[in-house]
Amino acid sequence: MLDWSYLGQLTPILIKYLPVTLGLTLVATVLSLALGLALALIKVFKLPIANQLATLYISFFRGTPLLVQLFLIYYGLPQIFPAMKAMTAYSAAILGLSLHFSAYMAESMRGAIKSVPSHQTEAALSIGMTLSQAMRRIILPQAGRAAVPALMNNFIDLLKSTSLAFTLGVTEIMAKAQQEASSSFNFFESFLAVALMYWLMVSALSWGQHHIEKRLNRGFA
Amino acid sequence: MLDWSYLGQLTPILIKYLPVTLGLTLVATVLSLALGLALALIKVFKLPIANQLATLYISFFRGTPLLVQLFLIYYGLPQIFPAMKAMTAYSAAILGLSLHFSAYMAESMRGAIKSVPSHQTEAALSIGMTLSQAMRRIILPQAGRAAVPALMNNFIDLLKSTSLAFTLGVTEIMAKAQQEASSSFNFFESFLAVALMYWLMVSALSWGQHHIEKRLNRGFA
Amino acid sequence: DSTSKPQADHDTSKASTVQKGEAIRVGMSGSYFPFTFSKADQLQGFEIDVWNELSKRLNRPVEFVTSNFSGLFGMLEAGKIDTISNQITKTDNRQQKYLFSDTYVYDGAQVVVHQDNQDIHGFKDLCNKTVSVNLGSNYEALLKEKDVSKCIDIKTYDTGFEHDVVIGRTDAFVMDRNSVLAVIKESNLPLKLAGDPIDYMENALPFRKDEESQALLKQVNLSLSEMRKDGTLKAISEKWFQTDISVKGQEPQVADQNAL
Amino acid sequence: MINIVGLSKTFNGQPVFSGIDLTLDTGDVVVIIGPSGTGKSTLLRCLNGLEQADSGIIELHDQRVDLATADAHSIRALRQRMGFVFQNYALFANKTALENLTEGLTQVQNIPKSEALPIAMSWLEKVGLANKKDAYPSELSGGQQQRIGIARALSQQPDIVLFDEPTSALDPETVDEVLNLMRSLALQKTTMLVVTHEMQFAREVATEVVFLSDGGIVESGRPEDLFKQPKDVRTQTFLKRVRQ
Amino acid sequence: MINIVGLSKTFNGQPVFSGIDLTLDTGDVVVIIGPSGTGKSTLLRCLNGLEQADSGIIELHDQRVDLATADAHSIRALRQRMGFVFQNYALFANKTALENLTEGLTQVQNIPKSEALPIAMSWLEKVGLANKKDAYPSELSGGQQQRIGIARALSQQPDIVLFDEPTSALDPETVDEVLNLMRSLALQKTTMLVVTHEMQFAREVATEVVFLSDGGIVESGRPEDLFKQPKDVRTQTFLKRVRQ
Ligand SMILES: Nc1ncnc2c1ncn2[C@@H]1O[C@H](COP(=O)(O)OP(=O)(O)OP(=O)(O)O)[C@@H](O)[C@H]1O
Ligand SMILES: Nc1ncnc2c1ncn2[C@@H]1O[C@H](COP(=O)(O)OP(=O)(O)OP(=O)(O)O)[C@@H](O)[C@H]1O
Ligand SMILES: [Mg+2]
Ligand SMILES: [Mg+2]
Repeated sequence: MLDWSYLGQLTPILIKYLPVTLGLTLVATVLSLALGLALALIKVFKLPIANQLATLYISFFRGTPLLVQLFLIYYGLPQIFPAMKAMTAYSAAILGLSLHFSAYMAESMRGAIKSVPSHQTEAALSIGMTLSQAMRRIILPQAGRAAVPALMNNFIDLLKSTSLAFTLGVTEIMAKAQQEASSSFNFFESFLAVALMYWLMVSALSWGQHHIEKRLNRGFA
Repeated sequence: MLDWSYLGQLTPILIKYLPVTLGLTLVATVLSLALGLALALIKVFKLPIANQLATLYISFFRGTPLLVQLFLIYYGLPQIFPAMKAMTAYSAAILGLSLHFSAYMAESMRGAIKSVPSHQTEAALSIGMTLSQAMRRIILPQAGRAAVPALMNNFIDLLKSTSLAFTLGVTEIMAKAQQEASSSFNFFESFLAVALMYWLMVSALSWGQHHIEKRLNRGFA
Repeated sequence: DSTSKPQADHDTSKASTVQKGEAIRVGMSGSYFPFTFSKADQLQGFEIDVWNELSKRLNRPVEFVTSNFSGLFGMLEAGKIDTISNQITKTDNRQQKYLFSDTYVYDGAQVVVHQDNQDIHGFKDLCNKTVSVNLGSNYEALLKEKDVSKCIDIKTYDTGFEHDVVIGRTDAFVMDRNSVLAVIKESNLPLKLAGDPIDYMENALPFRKDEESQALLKQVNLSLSEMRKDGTLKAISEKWFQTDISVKGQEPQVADQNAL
Repeated sequence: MINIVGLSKTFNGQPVFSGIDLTLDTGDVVVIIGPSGTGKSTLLRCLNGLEQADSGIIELHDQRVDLATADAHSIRALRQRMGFVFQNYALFANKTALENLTEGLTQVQNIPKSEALPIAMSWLEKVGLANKKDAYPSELSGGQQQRIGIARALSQQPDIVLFDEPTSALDPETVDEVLNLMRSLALQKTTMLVVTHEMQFAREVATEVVFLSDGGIVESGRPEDLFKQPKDVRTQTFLKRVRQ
Repeated sequence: MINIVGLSKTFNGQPVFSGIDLTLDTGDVVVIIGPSGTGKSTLLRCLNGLEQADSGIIELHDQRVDLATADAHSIRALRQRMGFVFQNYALFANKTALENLTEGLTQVQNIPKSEALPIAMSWLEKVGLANKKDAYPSELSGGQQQRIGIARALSQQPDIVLFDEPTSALDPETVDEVLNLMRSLALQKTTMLVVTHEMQFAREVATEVVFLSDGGIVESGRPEDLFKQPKDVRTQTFLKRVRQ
């Protein structure tokens, strides 16, 4: 039923495009973690105006499909800001993924920070620490541990969402699978191969998460 | 800068396609809730073989992009099971969305069931209830309440994901926005309009969630 | 005429006269101006007119199914549609896999650049340039075949690539000449043709290689040649292109850009 | 008469206790004391079938249940004759005070709701909380919750009530409101098996005090004897540490 | 000498207490008792700046701080001279026992790590937990955690240590291990302000017992006087309820 020999030919071709998928994932993850942390802190400390803006930002990027955001960034924004014409599809994909997932990660991190009992902050203050010392040395390290499962889910969603980058013309594994399918007409095999590839990556990540959590959980029986 | 009159023409057109988006969302939500609950119960009770199968199922549907799953279901499966050729694009989109999000909802519900303290089950058993009575009358009602925030996130993700149905040829608001853009060349306006439409729906949902939670939280200070 | 209502299933437009028989399901992108596109929620264009006429002659209703271009061949393969009416070019590769109707449009693969572009005058100038094409279309294969020195940076898109050239993000795109002329005329986009078409193409309707399709294909071919004979095809063609794109001979020559 | 014979339990190969024998006559109040981690809770949980014992038999008047092998059905029958009061109250969080009591009556004993309601109300009155019948557990103080926990156990008309440290989660000021309720139950000849650290209560109310330690019953006896003249050195050390 | 003058606090317009005055000489052990919800914790938290008082001044030897208006800087200076021991220990969960002590020394007092370590170790030895220096809080029993909580407060060399019910989260058997430590601190003339329900401890160790209720200090005095002959009827009721 399945054309195994075609699967055999396709796999090495797809593997050649894996670095694009992984590159998008890694760069966007780093950016959205950084942006997400900033947003989370703004919301935790309820910084005057910034808090409202962060709420709006998070609401918009969580409230609209990534596909629409990618289109808006790549085709729409340059109509308004001509300077953005220089942006490559790859950069646009990274920008879109980062903005979108920073909103999700901000919520994950905010939840984690709030999950650290308030007496931990109070204990830090009671020995004379500043609020910023308390955050850096006591709260964030504990929140980091609590945030791992939720962030890992965001990370996995981000990895899977790189498959939308093909709509902007970035050739990653999903685009390649479609291109190959359109000339070979082996649709099922092509999509199966790309599904298995994602599944493998996600499974590897979940396995890694398990080990990270185990290590981080020392001291948190 | 923005072509407001075009936005004015486009909006009523998009609204005509809103029922497709909402229909997909509602039917898929009901199906994935039902399927997700079954999976969650299988995992909570660790039913022998079913437990392993459920784990595999959840891992696959969470581990691969929805886009790939939709392709596999609509274009791939009929190559293997000719009987599935009769499936319409709409059914395939619903099937794909339901399978995909049932995996997410199963995890949300499993987490919620596990969050009910074990002494609640023990108290129910101690007065002579069967395990199934304890589940139905004590655990699930409490878990239902605990599951609302996570399920609402899944629901919002599902709503946004209906925009992928266009890949199967279901014309919902996203598809219509693209088609209109192709003749008007007003890409920014088209995508903006569709973004706002999603944002509005998601905001309405979040508002609804807030009220549902308030009602459910009676008895859980 | 064609009307289009939002429906649970497909974006369908039915021929005006009620007809007996099972509907012919015709796949198209719905975003290929002026062949198939949506304006004020009306699916319209050259392909729509052709099929409404075919529907009358075959005495069978027709159902238009729109999907991302990248999904169309999957649908055909999976039996979700009976044919694709989206200016599909007959290629060797495709002909091995599918049955094609008689050619109903003659066209050229055209390099298109921004109006202000001064260095690209044809295929020969594409080396080291970024060229965009539609994902899943034949132009990607065509470019690769012609690009013997492998120096063209090809990008594949699902939608919106004309815009990328306008924005200046990519240097050129390759598309069929007929629709480019219509796009330039209708949209006022600052685009121009760069040199002669790099290839001449015959566009037709692909069908699956099975018995049922074979019967349908025969009927379609019959009706197409009738339409060609009685001038219907020419009329539809001139309605959208001011010229007859359905006959060989009339195939595009080097562009006279001042005429645009 | 309630007879417990040869009760043993191991966790992951580690024995918690073994060969425990205990006898209670109707109206007896047996208090179990002992160091933390000795298995006091585990003992009560095995009797109620919340943990499966490795061996052990319980005879509850006419019913005889092998705690190591009993099936779900006979465990359920046993539980209906045995009330359990939890350290953390464990009231059903999604039910009001009244519903916490009617739940067992209507769902387990299949009493029609119209009959169950007055029964439940009369128990709420007995623990002095009739006015809180529509309150949810989270709206009640710890002492009030525990009194309802006791009423829930009693409303099923059990032959014996097991108490696992019923006051140790309470505010110091509300401990007495629960102990006083238990005192009055004792006066009404309710058969009770109580794990507690409240030595004063044990001294006043217990018919027998059992000191559990190191995997078994070290000694037991009437409270006046055991508290004044503990025989075993372990009992002496323990009683000294838990100041009276 | 430590002087607290005119301390008042309201929550959402509801006064918790007002006009509290308290004086402690060096080496004094003042025990605050009172019903639940009276504001005992709030009082300590206001002194430490964890809650902002509505009015009130604290004089700590030479330093005078207006608790209602002080800026972050002077609150921080005050906290460095005041240890706080929490009911739930509140050890830093991401730090080992030793790091819980060095954290304040190196981060707040800017003592180099090489000097901070022996200081911290000496305090761990004083509370008898030198062998647990690398354990995380979750790996320690409640009593051990609280002893480290006390060591953490003391290692900053404060002028006074505030205790908020330091034993009420502990197992009955481990209460004494913490109370004994506090007894020895009293003998070493550590100035302490202690909220507790342990009347026996108050009777033995307190230089003064303060009964807080209904928004203010109802009465105070030497333990032998206050426990034997409480003047106010509210004190009498309270002492009867919390059995001694
Ligand atoms: N589910 C379990 N799995 C493994 N070990 C357990 C389990 N439950 C209890 N134990 C162990 O069994 C022993 C007895 O525990 P148990 O809770 O019965 O003691 P206890 O006497 O009630 O103590 P406490 O006074 O602290 O309530 C302990 O060593 C405990 O760690
Ligand atoms: N952050 C807060 N916001 C509003 N009200 C509060 C807050 N903290 C405490 N209260 C209220 O202030 C009053 C005093 O509380 P506090 O915790 O100081 O009492 P307490 O004497 O320590 O009681 P306990 O013996 O139970 O510890 C209570 O009525 C409490 O509900
Ligand atoms: Mg116990
Ligand atoms: Mg308090």
